[in-house]
Amino acid sequence: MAEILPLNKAVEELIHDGAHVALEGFTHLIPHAAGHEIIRQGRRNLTLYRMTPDLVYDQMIGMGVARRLVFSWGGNPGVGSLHRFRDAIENGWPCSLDIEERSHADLSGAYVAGASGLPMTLLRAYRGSDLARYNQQIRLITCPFTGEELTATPSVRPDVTVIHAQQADRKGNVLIWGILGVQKEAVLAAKNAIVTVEEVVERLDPAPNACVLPSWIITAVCVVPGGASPSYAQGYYERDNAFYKAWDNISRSREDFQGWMKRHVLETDSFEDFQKIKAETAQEVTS
Amino acid sequence: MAEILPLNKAVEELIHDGAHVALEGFTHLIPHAAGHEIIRQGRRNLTLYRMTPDLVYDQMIGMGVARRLVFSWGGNPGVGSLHRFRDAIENGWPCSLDIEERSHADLSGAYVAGASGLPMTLLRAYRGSDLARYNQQIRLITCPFTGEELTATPSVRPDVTVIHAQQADRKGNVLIWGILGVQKEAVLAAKNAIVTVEEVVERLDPAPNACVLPSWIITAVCVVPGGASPSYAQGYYERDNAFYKAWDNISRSREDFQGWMKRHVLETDSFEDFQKIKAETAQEVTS
Amino acid sequence: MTTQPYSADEIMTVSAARLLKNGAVCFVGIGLPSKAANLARLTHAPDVVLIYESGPIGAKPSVLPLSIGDGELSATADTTVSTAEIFTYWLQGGRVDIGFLGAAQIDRFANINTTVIGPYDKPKVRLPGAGGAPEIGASAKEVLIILRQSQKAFVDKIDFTTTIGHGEGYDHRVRLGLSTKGPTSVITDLGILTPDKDSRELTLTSIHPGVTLDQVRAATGWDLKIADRLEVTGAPNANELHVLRDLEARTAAAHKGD
Amino acid sequence: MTTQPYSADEIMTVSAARLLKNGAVCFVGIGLPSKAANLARLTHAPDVVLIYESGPIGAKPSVLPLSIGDGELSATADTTVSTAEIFTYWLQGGRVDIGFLGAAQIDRFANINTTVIGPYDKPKVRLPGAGGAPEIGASAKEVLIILRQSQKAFVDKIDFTTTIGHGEGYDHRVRLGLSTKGPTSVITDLGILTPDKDSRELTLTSIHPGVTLDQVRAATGWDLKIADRLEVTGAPNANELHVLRDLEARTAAAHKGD
Repeated sequence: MAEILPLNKAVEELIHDGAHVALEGFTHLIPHAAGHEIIRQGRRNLTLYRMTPDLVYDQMIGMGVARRLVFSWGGNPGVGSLHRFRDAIENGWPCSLDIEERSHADLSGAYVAGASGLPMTLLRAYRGSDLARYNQQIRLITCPFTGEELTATPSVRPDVTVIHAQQADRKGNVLIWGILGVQKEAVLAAKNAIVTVEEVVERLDPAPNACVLPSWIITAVCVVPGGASPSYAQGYYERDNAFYKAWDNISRSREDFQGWMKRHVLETDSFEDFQKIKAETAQEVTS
Repeated sequence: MAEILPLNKAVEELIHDGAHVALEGFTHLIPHAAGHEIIRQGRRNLTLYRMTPDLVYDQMIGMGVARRLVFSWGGNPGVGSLHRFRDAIENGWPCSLDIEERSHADLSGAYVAGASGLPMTLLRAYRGSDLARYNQQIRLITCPFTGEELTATPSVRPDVTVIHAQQADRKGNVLIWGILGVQKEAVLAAKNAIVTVEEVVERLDPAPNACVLPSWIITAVCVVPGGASPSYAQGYYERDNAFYKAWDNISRSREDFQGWMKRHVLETDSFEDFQKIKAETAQEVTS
Repeated sequence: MTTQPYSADEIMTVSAARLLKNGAVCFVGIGLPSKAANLARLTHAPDVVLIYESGPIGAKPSVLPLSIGDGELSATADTTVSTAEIFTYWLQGGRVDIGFLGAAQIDRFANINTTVIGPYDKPKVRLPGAGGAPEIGASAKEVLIILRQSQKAFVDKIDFTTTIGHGEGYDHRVRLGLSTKGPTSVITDLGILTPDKDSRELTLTSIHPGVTLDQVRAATGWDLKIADRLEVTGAPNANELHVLRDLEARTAAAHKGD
Repeated sequence: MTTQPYSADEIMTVSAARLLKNGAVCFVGIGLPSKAANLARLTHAPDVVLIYESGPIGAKPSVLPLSIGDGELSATADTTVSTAEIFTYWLQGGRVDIGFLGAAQIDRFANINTTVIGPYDKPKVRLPGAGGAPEIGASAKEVLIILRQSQKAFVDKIDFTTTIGHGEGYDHRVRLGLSTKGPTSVITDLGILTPDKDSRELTLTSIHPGVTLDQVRAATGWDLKIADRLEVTGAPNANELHVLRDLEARTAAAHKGD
């Protein structure tokens, strides 16, 4: 059964230095608040998994949280490069970052395999792609029935998966709707799961086949309204596209990035506090 | 794009002697009307797939439609044996029936693999079970990452899958809710799909992540109100438990069975017609 | 306090229900397992999570389902997923605490036959087959089996191992690569059998009140081991019987005329 | 009838849109592919089916998405499935007619690099990576590629093959075990390139009105083959331009202040 906990407590108890951690959310419902809390608590040497490392991983990588990154597409969606991600890979700043690079088909399948208790994913992938030359974990196996060669890759089974969702009830059952990404699979693939939610409601009212994550597969539920911002939460708030664009400038130089992170994350106590400061500095930028 | 066709036309055009055909529906939404139409049209030598062959397959097998059956549980749910299924396997009546027997985990996975364009399913299964001795298609493969032995079985890719659903719109998009079974996977695994529906509505009103089968993966949509009876259609009608019980008597002897099939299926033109006759004979039974 | 009279089936169901801990995630077979699991949910284990292979997770039926996919299961569930997902993410993914099975035939090591009586290729009686059982038996952390005890069901040698229990006994499960416990109790209308801690052979460890050892032996197709400290099963209490009978009455009323 | 003035980007988008047949099932990349695909949907191909890798199937956005997972896509879709399902049942399952991709770098055989400039282990520029492209390129029945033509993008040798086009040409796809067609057109702001029927080398087969061959050659990092019968792309018609500009205006208005 999920415990309803403050986010800082959940991160403190469940995410340890050196852990394998996935923060998932495909454009929608990205767990930014949780990423900030991991940075605030100074975690180090994490192996991070994420199909689409974007701003939240740029921030975590730039702050030296990650030792290794498993991913399939790293960019600022609709804007361009992730400067901190690039700086880490191109220049090893602030520390060297190992990467394990896969495709969306593979990595989403790897979460499915992890959720299914399997050690490997089986798919048709990478035919003719150089990715298979640089990732030694991409193997071929032969179908015993047809003789076809198929791709096998290791499944993903994080120590902790962190996602953001729209609603939980008081027992910690979670409801997600709209773009689901691989969140359910990432939760089921992990040993522990932290779910930040927009709100706790008296009663979930799911459609018959809705995406419900039962309380008993979740370790901690944390109420963090707006906790996906600057990404969006369908039914709650829109994507803050302006911030995605602004991030391109904020993150371009190491100094600007560090200054911003200090003021907005390290010197704030919570995501609520961060949002206040962000609103203030957004005024400065536009004025 | 699906064509909206009368059921007899769809069966005539799409299901041929010798074809591999799956009629799916897990207790809920079993395509009985389609099964009757296949019997009426005198199809022979079909390879039939179904996780849970029940009354509709008992009828098809007893009428000599099937040459081979791939299945995982064959019974009259909550009642007992399928007498025609047993007579075919135990005594080869009315013709010999080859069986390929699998477990639910395997066969549902085999539909998933079929839907995914893969030739094989990968799972943990059959450990210590004699099923693996009698089904030569159950193989072991070794995970290249962990050395674990996993089970590999062939995927299922029928020529035609037939299912029943609650609603279609005029374009042939289909909406299903409640117990979904493996219907979506069975449709996606097949070359062609026939979907019988309770009704055509002006506009489907699906929840955000509802089970919708787009028109363009379906070959024919046939409007057959009540077409899942004696199984049920959530939101439309209940399971006819009395008929499941009655079937035990009807099907016990070859003669009674043949008489019933003649009167109810062979000598009726349509499922509507069948339902009228069935209502009449139900009166006879209870009076 | 006097105990109310009760039937052999009732004490079987009540005894099985008592073995389900509150909060346990239980993969439920239809029939006797489903009845016992719902009795547990309606008595001491309100937070037991019932998963049915047709797709419902967290089903809370007010009447007993007649089939494994009754609408009542889906309508009362936390959510309903595809049957394939039940077997991949939930069972194979290691999320199930208790697999709750019935059986046609069982042997001394709690191996189950639901496939054939007689040779596989020329069966005397063709049974329904495996369904979900082989993987429930392998992947659920623990298995409970409920069935009525008789010479026909409790046989010296099963004709076909559909679902492995403890195989040939001792560490056979481990040798097969299984890390789950397998069957931990077999609950019948006469008593409760549990595997010996070394040999894993089923041993009568609890006998229902008023049942004699001779009765149990006569209903067992092998020389049944009896525990040194044989317990007598606690009789169903008034509340258990009340809730069970209510449930059965509601079920009968709902299916009246069927 | 006089043609309206239009930009190079506009004729690129219109030319790409025209290649999508009504009813085609199209796996859409974000940015230029998404714009062209939606223009097709709003003009000659109202029944084109747009699938985005984030999960929406049959999306009908009224404004262009800025990200691959905008809420507008899900809100207007026939349904939204998990990202994993998009890649298994829909792409790998062979349900996609057209994979519609962009590219950072492309070579003469339409192989695409979106991974690195420079050596993989010591990149000069680290690009975003593969995303869904390698499997879109392999599993979609056919691939369209849209990108602006320049020496920087159209290179003699790509540093990294993220997504195979025609490999080393000729039957290389077949030798790799691929049964799909691969890239059938590359649409740029200068013209349309299609693979030679034997060598599969990209050949300029259509040039946009007013563009010179020298311009095209100057924007290509290899000695570009020109078709014997070079066509001139039909100019965007008034309706195409109207619909495209409307779409862009609606999009700008929706994201005003971003």
